Amino acid sequence: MAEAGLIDHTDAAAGSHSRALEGPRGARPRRVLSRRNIILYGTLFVVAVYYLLPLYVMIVTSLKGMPEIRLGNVFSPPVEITFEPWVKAWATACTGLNCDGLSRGFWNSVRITIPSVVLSIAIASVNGYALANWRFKGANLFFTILIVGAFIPYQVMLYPIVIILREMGIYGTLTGLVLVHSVFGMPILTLLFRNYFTSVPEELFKAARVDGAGFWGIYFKIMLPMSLPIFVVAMILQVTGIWNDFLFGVVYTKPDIYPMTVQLNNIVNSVQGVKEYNVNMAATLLTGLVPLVVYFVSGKLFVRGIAAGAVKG
Amino acid sequence: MASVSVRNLDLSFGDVKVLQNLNLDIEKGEFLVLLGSSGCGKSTLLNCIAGLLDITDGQIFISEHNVTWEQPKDRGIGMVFQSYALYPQMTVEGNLAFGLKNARVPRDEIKKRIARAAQLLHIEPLLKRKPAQLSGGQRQRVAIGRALVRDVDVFLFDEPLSNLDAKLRAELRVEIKRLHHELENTTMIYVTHDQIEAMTLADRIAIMRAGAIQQLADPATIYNKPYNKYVAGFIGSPSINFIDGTLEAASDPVFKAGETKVDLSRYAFSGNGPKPGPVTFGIRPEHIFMDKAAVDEPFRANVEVDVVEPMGADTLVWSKLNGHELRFRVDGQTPLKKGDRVKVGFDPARASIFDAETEMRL
Amino acid sequence: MKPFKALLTASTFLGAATAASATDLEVTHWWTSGGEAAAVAEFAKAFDASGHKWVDGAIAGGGSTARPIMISRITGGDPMGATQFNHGRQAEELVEAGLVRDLTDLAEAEGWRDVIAAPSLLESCTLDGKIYCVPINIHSWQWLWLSNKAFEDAGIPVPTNWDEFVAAAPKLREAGKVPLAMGGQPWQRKGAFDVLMNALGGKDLTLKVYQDKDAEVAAGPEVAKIFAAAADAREMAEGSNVQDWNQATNMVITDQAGGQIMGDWAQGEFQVAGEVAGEDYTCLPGLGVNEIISTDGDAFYFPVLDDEEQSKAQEDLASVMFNATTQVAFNLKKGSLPIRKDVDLNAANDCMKKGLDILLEGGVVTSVNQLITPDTNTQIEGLMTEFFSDKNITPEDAQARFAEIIASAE
Amino acid sequence: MPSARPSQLFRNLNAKIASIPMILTAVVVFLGGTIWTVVYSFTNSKLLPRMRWVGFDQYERLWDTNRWLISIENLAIFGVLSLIFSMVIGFLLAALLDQKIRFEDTFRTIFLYPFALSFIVTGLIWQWLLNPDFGVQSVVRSLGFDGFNFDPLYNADIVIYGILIAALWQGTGLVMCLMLAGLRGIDEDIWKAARIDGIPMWKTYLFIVIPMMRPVLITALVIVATGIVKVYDLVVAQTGGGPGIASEVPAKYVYDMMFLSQNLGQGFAASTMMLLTVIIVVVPWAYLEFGGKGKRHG
Repeated sequence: MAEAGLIDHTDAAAGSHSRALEGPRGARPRRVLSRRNIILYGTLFVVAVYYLLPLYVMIVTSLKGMPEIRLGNVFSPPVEITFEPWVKAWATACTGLNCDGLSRGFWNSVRITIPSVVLSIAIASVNGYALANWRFKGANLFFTILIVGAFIPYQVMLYPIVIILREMGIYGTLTGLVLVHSVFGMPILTLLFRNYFTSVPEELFKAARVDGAGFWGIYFKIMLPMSLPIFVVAMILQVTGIWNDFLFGVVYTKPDIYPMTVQLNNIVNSVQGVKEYNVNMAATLLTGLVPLVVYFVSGKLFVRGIAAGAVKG
Repeated sequence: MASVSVRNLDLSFGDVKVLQNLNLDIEKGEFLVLLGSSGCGKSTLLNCIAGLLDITDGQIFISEHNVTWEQPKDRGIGMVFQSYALYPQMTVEGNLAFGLKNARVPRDEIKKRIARAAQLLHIEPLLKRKPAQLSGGQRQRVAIGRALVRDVDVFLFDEPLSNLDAKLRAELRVEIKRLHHELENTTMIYVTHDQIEAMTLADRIAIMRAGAIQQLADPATIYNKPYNKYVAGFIGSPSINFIDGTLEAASDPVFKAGETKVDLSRYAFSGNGPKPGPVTFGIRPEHIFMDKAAVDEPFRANVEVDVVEPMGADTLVWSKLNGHELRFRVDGQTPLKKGDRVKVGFDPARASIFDAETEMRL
Repeated sequence: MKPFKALLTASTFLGAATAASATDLEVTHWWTSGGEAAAVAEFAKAFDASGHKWVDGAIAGGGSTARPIMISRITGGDPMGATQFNHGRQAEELVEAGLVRDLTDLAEAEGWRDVIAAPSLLESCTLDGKIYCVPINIHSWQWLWLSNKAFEDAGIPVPTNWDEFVAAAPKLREAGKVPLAMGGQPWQRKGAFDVLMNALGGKDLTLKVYQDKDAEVAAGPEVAKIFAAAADAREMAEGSNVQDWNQATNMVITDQAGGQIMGDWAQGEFQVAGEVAGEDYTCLPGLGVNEIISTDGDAFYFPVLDDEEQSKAQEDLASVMFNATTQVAFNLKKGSLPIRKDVDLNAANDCMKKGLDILLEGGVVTSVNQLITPDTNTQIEGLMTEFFSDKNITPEDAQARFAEIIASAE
Repeated sequence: MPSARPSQLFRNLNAKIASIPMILTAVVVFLGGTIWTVVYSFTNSKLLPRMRWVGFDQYERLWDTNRWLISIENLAIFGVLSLIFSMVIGFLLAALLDQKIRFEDTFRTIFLYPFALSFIVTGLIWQWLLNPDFGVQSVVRSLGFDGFNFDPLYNADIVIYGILIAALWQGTGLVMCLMLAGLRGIDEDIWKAARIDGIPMWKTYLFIVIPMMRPVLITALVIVATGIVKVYDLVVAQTGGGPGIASEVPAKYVYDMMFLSQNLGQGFAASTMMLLTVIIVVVPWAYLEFGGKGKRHG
């Protein structure tokens, strides 16, 4: 009844005023199913399906047994869920004589990724900072070479780098691989950091100089604490890139430090009889797990960081 | 004894010459304002003095030391920026202490200086806060405090009040002036484009244009005897009336523009006396009087009111004097409307006359 | 000093594979399919038994993935203990650059030359009179593998030669089978073409084209026949959407395809799948037309190492690989022929025995890989890949381009 | 007494020291490696680099090789299309996400996750999905559309589009993220002004917002373009260059020549051509963008 009373009240209120107040009043009505919303969410939904389909197929396939894969279509959910492909991919899949799956490569990948990410980001952030705030003669020339270098296909550089590493005496070592990753991560990361540091108000930098801070003082005490977002972006890009790397990992190291991707390639490409799609998919998912988790966890920071580093040029 | 001296300073970026052969001497304890519109090189000059820009040629002395090649931190200066430039991740206290820590000042000394600066600037309650938690005015106080704790002889201000709203700006302006009185021996160089700040704060003003100083003088001189037409037009709000015409000096010097003739026998010509030829005649709106007040003025004429702008305390009247635009100020209570014909008058002694070609004051 | 020392170690080692101090030796290869892995395990077992440790450095994806890695490591100054290469001219330059170990002393001490099945095998390891590699098996390309069941399904007898197979193709199609299984990788297509040339054109034609690089012959009517046969094969292979050779073999094993032209390594796959030669599948050497086989195969090279113990282990490994017992064990699993003529192969199946017989009768044609450079090889591979996947290319066009490549070959 | 004038070399000394890794990388690795490659492209090096001069022989052969020409053509088609599509789709997705929608985080994560996967993985998945025997085609056919044909990876005429589908799947998410960040950086007042002026939304995007996003567009362009030139893993994993040589790309030609054919000289010649193209396209832009004078002065 209270409701009815309320309606009466409004009616009465409306009636007591002149006719000029008729027409729209109050909040504009919002329809959930407006044409705009249908198109908007419809499009997003369709596109999302396109993006999710492969992941769905991978997961579904990795949970099926081989007979089911041969019979059913790729999109049907598993009739019988089995985790055996995952176990096999992780622990027992063979390459040549080694039958310990991906497990061996996982820790190698960690051992490669962490120092490479740290070193490449450290170098690139200092580069970006020097380029943005301490322009010295010739700096832009080197930077231009660096950016052009980003376009050179890695294959082209394989040989020269073998020679360089050999001359440095670090061919086939972890140090060598970390250096290679740092070198090839440098162009894009330096660009990102340079853009980011350029967007930091210059007066801040000037104030710090007047306050007597030097090159490193300003970097560590002023710039570094302000640049978390761009560091997150750099970290995500590098973790993904280095974790997924196959070429450098296989060419510049030796078997006892081969990264996980080499094992993945070995499992996926060593066909023993029939291709075991379920094991391949499980292996693929396992290998992609680390970067995927990084993305799912820090996706929001990623966009924010990009916004900070890439928007201003 | 000059506190800051700039000798024959040149600065160019590639082919672009930003500052040319600039000379400036600033006395100890003086408050000097660098005034000019944006792009005139005033901030650039300040940055050169601070050592934040490397100069192309010339010398800079601070407290008798040649600091031309010194790092900013070694020049004995403190600087306050337009955007405050507070280190966002440090507390107010951290911001104030940063420079001192870099200079390896002992801990108790840092504490003492921060306490004193905080007291001077009334920011004691804010010491533990981060810049993001402060209002604009508070931030700028902290920024000033950061210069203050350095205990230096020269303060550089780079448009410190431009980011604040009008009310705060007025408040802080007074505070800076008070600060200058309290720190007797401290030289302050202050960059602004706001002439009110310049007039109120400065011991001397340097008006800059296109990388060169147009006039360097105390505010009264700048206001009353502008060195050239640019300075005259730049200083004063509402701005000075300019009327183009000719100067005739057959007997007594007379300014002629169409039917208007102004007798200039009371005008104090500089140097060589009146030189006949085309000139620009300038008279400030506040030096023109109306009706009864105009009666005693040496020059009188009738004008027609065009636009009336009441501003409370006074009213700005736009009028036509024989076709020439003439603005003048009257009391806020004066009833006037468009089309009224009124009598106005002024004393030509208070006018400024500029050579039409060189734009120099005659 | 080095040869002397090598001689010393070789002589102390002779015969018995004991007494050596245990050393880890990394061996790289690209044997990762079922049969291959089982075969390489035999080497590892034998090497481990000699007191050393085989560190397996398998790199999947075939020679094209593995070879750059191996070459980079050797030239980069971080060589492995031993590495696989195919016979032929692949490693020539590494030898010339002094990066590969000279095995002549060991070979002489063990009398390799006396027991080798075909002299050409050691010749391809030899440069300037010195031996630089251990040949470990003989692979021949010239085999046609047929699924008995597939022909049964189509209601026709299993063909006994290429022409019958071509004639049977329409029936197979009707029965819903792909007549000829063929993987998409370039080397498989080029291999099939060479087999057609070996089998249908004969040894002389092969040598004229590939050894003498006679462009006129390459453009002539005899080779035109080969291209016509290749066009047949192209038609028959339509519908086999696989990449890897063993996937194609699997089509034959699972009776989805009538047959496959593939080297004898395919036999390993039949074996792993538990199929029996003669019952489940039929093998026709030389496509049943011209019973000759080539002496392709694998060899191991031993990069020069500084470490003395490792160098010694290398020698032990070379010796183990050449050893008669390991040869038998390895080649049975691998489905290839041993490189020694003094071994007993009773355990071998029908197909292997057929091959062995042909080999001993001297029905041998030099491997194409030994005649042309890898560069020419890939050029022809490119041509064949195009030809087999694009029906718009006529045999005549393809032959013209083939002749051009031969003319410019080194 | 003025302190000693710091020599030109020692000005910003710390900055220079800190930039040594960058300078070494630029000069030794990128410049040195490039020069080395160019020099050896004039030799007939086979398995190992050797100084045996043959002049322009390698280049003559390169431009005589059908496979190289097809590779170039493929790269051109792939490059242009993937630039256009990834930029357009990336922008459209970003614009959709910028409509203050619900579940923005979810959608964004969905669009971005493929970027976490390597090209090898991407190639494998899509090779499988596009396989006519059990992928999309067979599924659609099993739904009753018998005539449905979708086998891009087995049709030489359209195989490059099959690769494009996979490449876009992997890469547009990042472009979207960049664009989204760019859109978020646009002043709200611009939108208000456009609304009051009654400018339709698409026009606002096209004529006002996009021109304002120039820096972000450039960053996106650089990232996408570097990926295009280098495209290799994807092709190897998805088609191996097939069917036939229909999906060959220059980077694969280089790699195959160097390591499969053991013809380093030819591989280097092909790399040099790629470098030359890159330099012609990129250097003028890079110089304008980074080589000119700094933008900020006091």
